[in-house]
Parts: sequence; C-alpha cells; structure tokens
Amino acid sequence: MKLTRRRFLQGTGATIGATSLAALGFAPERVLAQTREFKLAHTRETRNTCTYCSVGCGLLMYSLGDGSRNARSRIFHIEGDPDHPVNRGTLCPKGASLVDFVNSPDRLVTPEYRAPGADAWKPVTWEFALDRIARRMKDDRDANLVERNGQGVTVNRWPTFGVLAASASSNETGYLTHKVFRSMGVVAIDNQARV
Amino acid sequence: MTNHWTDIKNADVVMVMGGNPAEAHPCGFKWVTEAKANNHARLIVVDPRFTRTAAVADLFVQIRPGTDIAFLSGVMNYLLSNDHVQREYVAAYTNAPFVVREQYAFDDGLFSGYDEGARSYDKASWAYELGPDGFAQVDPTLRHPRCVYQLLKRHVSRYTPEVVSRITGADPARFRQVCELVASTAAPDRVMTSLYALGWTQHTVGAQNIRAMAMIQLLLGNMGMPGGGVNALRGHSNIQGLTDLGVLSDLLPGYLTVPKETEPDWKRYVEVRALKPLRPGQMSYWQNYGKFFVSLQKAWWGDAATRENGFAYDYLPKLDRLYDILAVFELMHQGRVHGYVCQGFNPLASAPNRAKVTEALSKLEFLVVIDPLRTETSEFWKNAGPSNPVDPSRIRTEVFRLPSTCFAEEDGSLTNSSRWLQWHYKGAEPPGEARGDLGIVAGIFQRVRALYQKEGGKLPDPILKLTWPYLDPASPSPEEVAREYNGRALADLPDKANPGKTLAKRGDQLTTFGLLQDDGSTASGCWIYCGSYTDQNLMARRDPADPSGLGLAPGWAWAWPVNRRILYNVASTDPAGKPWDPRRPLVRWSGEQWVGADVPDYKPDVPPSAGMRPFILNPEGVGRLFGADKLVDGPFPEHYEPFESPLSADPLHRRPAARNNPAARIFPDDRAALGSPDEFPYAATTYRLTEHFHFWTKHARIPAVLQPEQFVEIGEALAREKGIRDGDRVRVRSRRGQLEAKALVTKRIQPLQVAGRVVHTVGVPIHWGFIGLTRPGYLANALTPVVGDANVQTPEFKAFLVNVEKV
Amino acid sequence: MEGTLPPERRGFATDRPPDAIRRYSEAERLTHWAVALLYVALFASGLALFHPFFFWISALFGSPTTMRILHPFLGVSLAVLFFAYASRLWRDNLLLPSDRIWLRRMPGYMNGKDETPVEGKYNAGQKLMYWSMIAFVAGLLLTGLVIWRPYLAPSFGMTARRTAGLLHAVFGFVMFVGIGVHFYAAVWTRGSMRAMTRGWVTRTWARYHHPGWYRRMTGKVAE
Amino acid sequence: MALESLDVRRRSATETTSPSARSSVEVAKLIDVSRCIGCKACQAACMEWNDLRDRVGETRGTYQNPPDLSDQSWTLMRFREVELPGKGLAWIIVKDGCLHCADPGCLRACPAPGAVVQFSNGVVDFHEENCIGCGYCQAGCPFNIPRFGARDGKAYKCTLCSDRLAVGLEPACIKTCPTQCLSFGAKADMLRLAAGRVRELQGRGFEEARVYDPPGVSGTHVVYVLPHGDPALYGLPREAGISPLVTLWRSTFARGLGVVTMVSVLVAGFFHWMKVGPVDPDRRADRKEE
Repeated sequence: MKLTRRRFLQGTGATIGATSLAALGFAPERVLAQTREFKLAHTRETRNTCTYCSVGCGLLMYSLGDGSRNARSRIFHIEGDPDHPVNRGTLCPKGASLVDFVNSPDRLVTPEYRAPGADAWKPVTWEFALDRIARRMKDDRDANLVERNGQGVTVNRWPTFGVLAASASSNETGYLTHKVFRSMGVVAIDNQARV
Repeated sequence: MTNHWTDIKNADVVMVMGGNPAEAHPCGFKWVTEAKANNHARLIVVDPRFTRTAAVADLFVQIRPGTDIAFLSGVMNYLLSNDHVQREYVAAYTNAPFVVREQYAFDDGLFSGYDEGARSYDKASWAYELGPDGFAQVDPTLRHPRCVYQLLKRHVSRYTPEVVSRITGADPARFRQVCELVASTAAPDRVMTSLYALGWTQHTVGAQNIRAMAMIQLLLGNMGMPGGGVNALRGHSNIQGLTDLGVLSDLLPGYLTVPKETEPDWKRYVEVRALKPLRPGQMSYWQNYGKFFVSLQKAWWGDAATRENGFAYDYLPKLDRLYDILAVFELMHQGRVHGYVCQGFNPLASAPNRAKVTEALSKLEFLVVIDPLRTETSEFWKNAGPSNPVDPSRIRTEVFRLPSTCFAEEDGSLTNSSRWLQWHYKGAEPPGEARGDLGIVAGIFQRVRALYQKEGGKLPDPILKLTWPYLDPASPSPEEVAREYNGRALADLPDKANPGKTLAKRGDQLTTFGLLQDDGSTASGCWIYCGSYTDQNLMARRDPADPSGLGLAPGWAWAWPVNRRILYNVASTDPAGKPWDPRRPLVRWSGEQWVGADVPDYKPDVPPSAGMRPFILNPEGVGRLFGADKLVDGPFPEHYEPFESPLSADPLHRRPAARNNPAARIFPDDRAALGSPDEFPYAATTYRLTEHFHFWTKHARIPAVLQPEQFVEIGEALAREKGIRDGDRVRVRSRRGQLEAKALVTKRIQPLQVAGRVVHTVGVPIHWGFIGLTRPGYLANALTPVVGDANVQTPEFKAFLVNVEKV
Repeated sequence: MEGTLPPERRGFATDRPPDAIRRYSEAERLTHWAVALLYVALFASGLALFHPFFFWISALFGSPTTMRILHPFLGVSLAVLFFAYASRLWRDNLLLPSDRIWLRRMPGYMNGKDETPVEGKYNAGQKLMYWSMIAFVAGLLLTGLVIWRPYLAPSFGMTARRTAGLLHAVFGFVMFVGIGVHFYAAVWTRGSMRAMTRGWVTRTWARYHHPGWYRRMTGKVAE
Repeated sequence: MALESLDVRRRSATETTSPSARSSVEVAKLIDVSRCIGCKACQAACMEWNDLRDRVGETRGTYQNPPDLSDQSWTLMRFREVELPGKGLAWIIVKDGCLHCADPGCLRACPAPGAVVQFSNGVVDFHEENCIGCGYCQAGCPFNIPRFGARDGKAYKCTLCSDRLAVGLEPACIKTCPTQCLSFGAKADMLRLAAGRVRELQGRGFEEARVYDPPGVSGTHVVYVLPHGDPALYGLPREAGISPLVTLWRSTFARGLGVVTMVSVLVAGFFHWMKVGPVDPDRRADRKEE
C-alpha cells in the first residue's frame, strides 16, 4: 500500500480522534469485545523437524523480523506442521514448548575454558579454544597412535582419544564428525545409540 | 522400525512391551489411537509399571523388570503348542524347516560351545546342516527332530504358564488373555505390531528380548505386513541417522563394520562380510559389501584410495577389542584415555555408575564439550553441593566448552524412526557466538591438518589426504555434505544391458546404491543413503499424499533404502505373490514384475516362482527363528536374571553359570560394585517421563513447570511397610551410589509374587540434575550398574537393585 | 414568614439559644457523620456493583477497579467506627415496656398526631433503628469479609461465598431502606438535623420529643 | 468467523442487548477422556501460545503439575488413581479448564460491563481490561474455573484461543493433542463424534460411557466423553448448574425489584413530606404561645 501524505493525515486524525474519545469514556463497543491480536500475522515461518524423539514431527517456527539486515531473528513461537504425515500438526508437551529450549537461559553463548584445578569458567575466543584443542590432539596422537600391533599388522588406531557424537545432530554433522575423527584413527567413537 | 509410524494405524493388535510410547513418543502413539478408533485394534501393555500407555490399554500385565524373555517365550510356547502360527508363512518365509547341526545343544541355560573362563561361546555348532552342494538342508514338513521348528518348540516348552508367572510375577489369567489376543493375529488377515524401546534394549539380554518378539512376529506371519513388524521406537531425533552413519565404535556408515586386526587386508575384510547364499536362488544382498565399502573409501579419501593401496584400507583403524562407551569409561578410569570430545552428549548423566564416570573424567587430560546447553558433563568438576560433591582443585582436567547451534538455527536432515530423512531449515540466528557443529568440527580438523602439514608427525596421510572439497573449508555447508554421503559417479558408468549407454555420467549424483561399484568408479559416503540427494534434495520433499490409504506418504521426505517405507514388504504376499490380506495390499507380483504402493523389497523382475525369499539381506533368504551365529549369547533367547536380581536363587536354572547372561561382559571392578538382594532388596528401573526429554528440557521453562522436581515411584504396599507418604523425601541407595528425591506413592506399581516371595519395584525417572530450571536433583545414574547387553553393550538401566528409606 | 423567626429556630441555625440542651457530644457527632459519609460511599459503590444501571458511579472513584478495592476497606472502617459508637449507646437503647405503646401509635405520629411521651433519650423507633443497624452492619461486615478478594475469599468455600454474596446484597438493600427511614425521620422532625450537626436542641424540642430525657437533663425530675 | 462486536451474544453487566446481528457457527471442543494419555501437551501449548509461564513448583506425590489452575495455567491435567470394582486399576486423567457454558455463570455474576463476553460462536471470553477483580465470576462458575493473577488481581481462564479462532484456526491445545483426545469443530459435529465414541467405548466394555454436555448450563462448548460414565469420577459435578444462590443474587428481576424498592423509599418520603409536612415542636410551641 502506498502511503500518501493525505492518507497519512487521515489516519493520524482518526487515531487521535479515537484515542481521545476513548479517554473520555466513549470506548467503542467494538474494543470491549475484541479478541487478542493474532500474534503470527506477517511473521516469518520456517519449517523444521523436532529435535527430541525419533517421531520426527514437523514444525512451523515463527521468528522476529522479516529477514531484513537490521533485524536479528529470534524464534518466539513453534507449533506443529499440519502437513506432516506423522504428527499432522500435533506436538507432545516437549515439542509444544520447544521455544523455551531454543531460548533457554542455559544456552551457551561463548567458548569457555576451564584450566586444570580451576573452579570457574573463563570466556575465551574461538581461536584460542580451537588452536589449543588441535594442539593437544596432535600431541596426543603423535604420542599414542598405534601403527602396528604385536603381530606386525598395520592397525593405525589412536586408542587414547575418544568422541561421543550427538544423536540429535544432523546427518551432515554426524557424517562429518565420523569422517574427521575416524580418519585420525579414533576407535572410541560412540553416540547415544549405545546407551 | 521395520515399518513406520503411520503404519501403526493398520494394526489389529498393538503390543507395547519394553517401551512406553504414550509417554516417550506421544505423537507416534497417535497412530495407536487411530488403530484403536478406526481398526478396532486392541492395545496390550506389558510393563513393570502401569504407565501412561497402560492408562489407555485394553489389557495391562505387570511383570518384574528384566523378565521379558520368560514372558515372550511363554507366548511362543502357547502359539506353538496350540498351533496358532501362520503355517504357510512359517514354512516359506522363516528358517523353521532348516536343519541344525547335530553338535548344537542346549542344556540348563547354556548353549553348546560355552567357555566359562572367557565368558563366551564358540558358535561353530550353532549352524545349519549343510548339504554337499553347500546349501543348508531343509525339511519342508517341519518334522525333522533337528529342524528349527522342532528345536524351538522344545526350547520354549519349558516356559509353561506356571513358569512364566513364577519368573515374571504376571497374573496367569491376564497372561492367558495376552496369549489369546496375540494368537488371533496368526490369521493372514490379522496383524499385530510390536512397539518397543529402551525397555528392551537396556538389559544384559537386550538383543535377545527383541529377537524373541521378532520370532513371535515371524511365527504369526506379521513381518513385512502393513500394520506388523518389530518397531524400535528410537529415542532421539537422529539416533537412527547416527546409527545409519555408523557413528559407533565398531561401525562404518551404512552398517559396514570397522575392520578387526585379524583382517589384514581389504580382500579378507570384504570376504568375511559378503556372505554367499545359503539356499539356492537367494539374493543375499550383502554380497555387494565390497561395492559399498570401496565407495565409502573413495568418498573419504578420493584419489588417494586406489586399488593398489586396497582403497586406503590401512587409513582405517583396526579394532583389537571393543571400544563401546562402557569399555571407554573403563579405560578412562584406568587412566588410559587422555582426550575426549562430548558433542551433544552428556555422559555424566547418561552413562552408568555416575561416580565412576566422575572419576574417569577427572583422569582425562582434556575434555572438549560441544553443546548448545550447559551440560552436567561440562561442569563435572564444579562443586554443586550434595548432588555434585567434587573438589575442583583436585581435578586436573582441562575443559573446553564450545557453544553450538540447536536444530532451529541450522539446515540439515534428520532420520526418524521410520527411516525417513527429513530436511529442515534454519529459522533464526544462534545466540551470542554459538557456531554450527559443521563449522566446529571443521575448525578442529583444519587446525589439526595444518599442524600435520607444518610439523609432520605420526601417520599424517589419512588426515592430509582426507577429501575436503567444501567451498568454505572452515564451514562446509549441509548440502555439500549431504551430496557427499549420497554419492556420485567418478567415471561414466556403462549400462551393461544397453551397450553404449551409461547409467550415470561422471560427476552425476547417484540415484540408487544399485549403481555402486567396487572398482573405484563411484563414491558414496553412506550407501544406504544413496538416492537421498540426487540432482535434487529428495529429503526436502513435502507431498503428504497417501494414494494407497496405508499411510505410506511416498512423496514425503525420503526413506532409506530407496524410499522403501516397509522393510521385507514382499513377505506381505504369499509365495504366489498375492497379498496375504487383500484389504491391505502393499506390493504384489503383476505377472511381469513386482508392483504396488511401496517400493518392493526384492529384485523387481524376479517372479515368485523362482523361489527367492523376501528376506533378501539374509543368506538364507528367510527370517531367522534360529539365530545361528548372529548373536553372541545364543541362537534362541533364554531368560537370564538381570545382573542384579532381587531373587537369591535362579528360578529357572540349576547351573550357577546360567544365572545371568553367560556371554555378557562385565569388568572386575564393576562386578565388585554389584549389590546383593539382602542389602538391596528392591527391583528398580529407570525411565523417562513425557514432560521431559532426557537432560535437556530441565533447561526449558515450560517442561520445568510441568514436572519440576525429582521423584521416585513407590508402590503403596512398600510405602506402607516403610512408613513413606506421598511427598516425603526418601533416599534411594544402590551399591554404587544414592539419590534423594520426593516419594510418589502409587497404586500403579504393585508388589509381585515371584518364585515364592514378594518383589517390590521402585521406579526411578531420570531427567534431573544439578543444572537447570527445575529444582536441583540427583543424576539417576548414581544408582545404575556398569554391565551391558552381551551383543551391543547397552547398559542394564532397566533392572537393578536398590534400597529405599525415608530421610 | 421564615424571615420573622428568631435565628435559632431556623433550620440549621447556628446561634445557640442560651437555654439549649446538649444532645450529642462532639465526638458522637463526628463519629456519626464519618459513619454517614462512609455509608454514602459504600452505598454508592455497592450500588454500582449491584446493578449495571449504576455502574457509572464507579467513575467517581477513579476507576471501577479502585472502587472495588476501596469498598471493603471503607466497609471495615465503617464497621469499626459504627461499633465503637454504638457500643456507647446500648444502655439508652434498651427496649422498655412503654416503647410498645409508642410503636402502636406510630402511624398516628406519621400523620400529624402528637407523640406519646417518651421515657428515655430515644424513642422506640430510634431504638429499633439502632438494633437493626447493628444487625445490618454486622451482617454486611461478616458477609463482606467472606467475599473479600484477594484476602479472605479464597479461604472460604464456594457455597459460603455464594451465600455471603447474596446476603450482602440483601442486607445492603434492607439497610438502605432503614437508612432512608432514618434520614427522612431526621429531616422530617425539625431540629433533629441540628441536633446531630451542632449538638444542641431547643427545650421545646426536647420536651416534645423526649420528655423523660428532658426532665433528666434539666433537673426537673419527677422521681 | 471474525469475532468482533457484531458477533457478541452477551456481555456481562449489560442489561441491554449487545449488537448481535451476525451469528456464526457454534463451536465446541470435545475431550474424549478415554483417549487421553495425560501427556500435558495441551498444558504446554496453552502456556506457549498464550505467553504464560507458571512458576516452577514442587512435586507432591502426583504427576499433576502445577497443582491447580491459575492465572498462568488455563488448563490442567488432573490425575487420579482409582480402583474400579470389576475393572481393576484406572488412571483417570482429565483435562480441566473452562467449559464455555451456553449459560455462563461467570457472565451472569460479573458486575463489570464487558469483562465477560460471550461470542455467538459460544466462546466465553474474559476481557481483563474490564475486570475489576471482585471474584463474582468464581462464585458464578459451576466448575470452579476462573483464577486471579497475584500481581494484577484480574480473573483469567481459557479463552478457547479466541485469537486463533478469529483467524480461522483451532485452539492451541486442540492442535497439539497427540492422540485426538481433543477435537474441535462445530458443536453439532462434535456431538455426533462424541456419540460415535461412546458407541465404540460401549463395545469395548465401557457400558457406562456417556457424553457430558450438562443441560444445567444449557450445554457447554467443551464436551466430554466419559468412559466410566459417572462425572464425579472425573471431578465434574453430576448435576452442573449455576447455584440458585447466584441465580437469585444476580437475577435481573430481583435486582430490578431491589432498585425499584429503593427508589420507592425515596419517593414515599417525598410524598409523605408533601402530605404531612415536618414535625416542628418549636414552631408548634410558638403557636401555642401566640
């Protein structure tokens, strides 16, 4: 809609008129019987899959902002995807409250480091954390990689390092995690499927 | 799941045992409701507790934790002794007619070949009698005394209703009702589905629990049928995906297995896995193992994987032992593990014997935690009063905590229990500096690789030569990775049927694993996912149409393998290729080829008269009532007491070695930490509540409101005995630790009469810990024992011993 | 005609004749009028809640919600003042046998006949008004407490709250009728208003309306 | 079915007829208790949609949490373990919340104009901006539903998600319910569905199964299917109706009569003055002296 000056003035006038009438106690009846504004009108909708159990319910997520540069999106409402053949729009209590997981006060927001013996976290940069992790991994691998076993068979395993992967991460994450750590010779890889 | 969520609506009987779907999978359980409403289905629930699933059941039977095999064997005994089996199906589609070697024996709880010192079996005798042609011998009449049918009949004959009731505590009348209802589905037009979850897996006899049900389903002719099958209701959103991708100590993507050090080269490695058919005309699909393996190696190491170097076979580590989580924590506890990464995994809360886990983590040199949330594991070193009584100054572990995105802040695919790969989209920015897991893993890898490039070091090649074709090496996109695990042609693939034509051009995304080659001309990071991302992303499909009315929704997302929605679906037709139940036609032989609503699980142009059987992955071509050598603890399921049993005497066997699963591994210090019924008289089991998801939702406000505080469930009789009332604080102790919680006194756990004594059960919900928005609580794994299933080492969280007292 | 009257005889005359008799002390008058003002506020707010035709009255209290919050506090204040006041009057209000005669002849007085001489400070009508006001104020207080949100109502059962709500309205209604009579009587009997505003009555007034009391006050006691 | 002023059937404390030219389809929520698994998804969805967050409480020996309805919990699963003779243990789980009566006691009792509104589709909605916090709605309600905010003193209860209904969506609890224990639609359709469910239950051995649509409040827009029949087992009144005390208290007739009587007192006084005039002994004395 194009907002002309005239229309703008009309609108403003009407608004002022309405508010002053209301202030005088002439609240229009309509206001008295109005429902709450529909909170999803014009919001951005994204399709996703529930992160909890393996039913894999379809989700509709609604976020702040329309994707413009100056708006930082944040999800404020999640409900079931009615098109999804399994959940057909329904969600369990956990799924119905996913927004509180996404926006949990216990979400981590910065890399942290705990030095040996320390009793508190220290916020660090990504550079520091990743560099130091890589350093420690390389040193341990170089020291402990078993290239051959007692019979001289090439075994190339790194038994002193392990990885627990997440069964709630995406296939892409799981695949890349597996690829990266197995290539280093890690044998102690597991995910929640084990427990 | 052999079938899928929506398919539950096709069932006539729903058997929930070893699971509590109303509570753990409510939106999947919807389809049970649909079956009840639209199919007049009956719901049976067998559980140690009257659960929320039981609340809507037609028939509920309470059993003692850890006695499922006794119950199921009793059902099998009923089916076999009253001839309530689908005879035609059993004869054609199971190994019932197969003759077993003469050396096979079973006596008082032990199968032939047991070595008590090694706690393991030599499985040589658990095999079929082979004829001179190399094929297994069969007796179609099922009368041969050593045929599987007769052996099974004999094996389960011990599980009379009296014995079942004596072991499980089940009410005999209700047990009988269950048997009758289950038996009703032996008719070809009646189907039962089995829904189970961790209530079966978290036992030292976990795999055999499931086998017992699979055998019942085979006897009833319910495998491959719409509304049938044995359905694992998996716990996490992508636990199926991570299993498919082999992110487990002994697996590679697509159920390929990590080489053992007894397999020195790739030829040998493939040979023992590419099994030849055991009956004439069978497909034995694993014969293609080499193609899947070579394609994986090409995906990972590209040009560095050549025929000459055995397709980089040596770049893969070789196993000398098991490295499952229980074994790794044992090694860590011994100080033999130095570095550990926990990516979205909270082992302090979810691995058994929390005290041992704390000690083990304290012995690490460094721990990396990648998670969206403040997990207990990441703060294992932080004192949190009685629920985490540690002294940080004595813990030398260096801990890194890296904030990751959650599902809502990333694109990607998840594989649900139905084996559907569903693509999802980013809806918001992550909080603060949080990064996606792909970027974090790439960040670590890029840095390690740079160090090897710069400094050299031990065995740098597998790292330096790992394919990394991503546009932004520091942050691979989900699409790139998905295209990689789908696979592509590395050369033009000639069509052998039409000379001169190609099946795929060099560089094309592959459409099916049927195209994979063992000559290095194809790459596929996970063969069973081949076809998920062709020239388009099939995982992102959103057509909910269900033309067959069976709930298949073939245009929604993409199911592995090859978009097949029901596994073994050709078993839903009789040996002439006609559906057993004409009301539920899934696939059929048209006279020229296999057609139907689902993708036939079969070679599409082989007529039924050719004798190829529908269980095409098995060398036998049929379903296994006799497990042969596939499991380590016996070809038939047998009831063994949990490692912590409330009974001081074995109710079934006289032989001490057969009291607990004789093939289950237990480390000496863990055995020493087992409790006895004198000190810890009550059976206990851990479980989830519907309001919470593991240890995540205690960080979310609404779930914290819905179930705010830790409690344990105690039956009214035991509570009376102990003077405990609703809402009192109680202490629950096991040999390994203790917790304090509120008491919830309930009629829903009744004392059971078992082997002449009364057994009380204590219910211990998990979900609470020392961080979160709920009231602070204790990690339930303070109580649980470190002993796992004999086959897959899943810990026995569902049956152990505790004592309870009022605080 | 009015103009010819001596100033002390005019309605609310402020000039006290030298022989006037004190009928109400300052404290009594202040309390009475405080109670009266509270009553007006309570009645007005109660009426707004009682019937939507009068809901507009709530605007006089700032907002309907403020009115709802104030009403019970005003009510308790009224009850406290009223009972403090009433507790000092009970002796004068004990009903005597002679009151019966007064009552029997009351319709006559209302039609202009002379009153039967009254023994005490108060006539039977006033006494009955006194006792009924005690009953109504107590009733309104007790029923009001039962429905007082958010403080007391939650600790009562729903039947108690419903009964109390109904009785509160009934008492309020009956009390209004009583107060109407009281007020009219005060206006109707000239000099009474002045008695409660200024505190004194003329000798004539006292002799006419309360001869017994007059005799006691002026010392001309027959006994 | 936009819910604006013309769709209003009744407003509280409004003796004149509200503008109600339009009439929309009467809607209803069906709660089939036999299908309820007590998962509390409805509670979660209600809190989430309505931007409510109840406090993190404590466990008191039941799965029922929070312990009661509140201004932050407009619906609540109530859990009861009952041994039923001949049927064994039943875990009765009932979703509690406003029933949206056709004849709402809250609306009748409310003294604040427009604080309670009944739309022509049957929804009974509280408009807290008009609420004065008197608590009469609680007295009026036969089902003990309205609850007051601790901070604002306003009455709250289920709105049947009138904001969602206004744009043609179903209420949040209905949408989320995993087992179709909750259904939503035209009331006529819901009653037909309920009758079918009752027949099915009777075939499963629940001979006493019945529909709960209490005539005492002229029916409700939340209808239950009760598998064991007796409403008392589910914490519902057997004979639901607005208390006669409240009916009398808030009846238009009684209150009108009260007002007329009070006005009559004033008029009577005036007439008496006209006829008899004041009593003035002083004046009379003067005359005597004259």
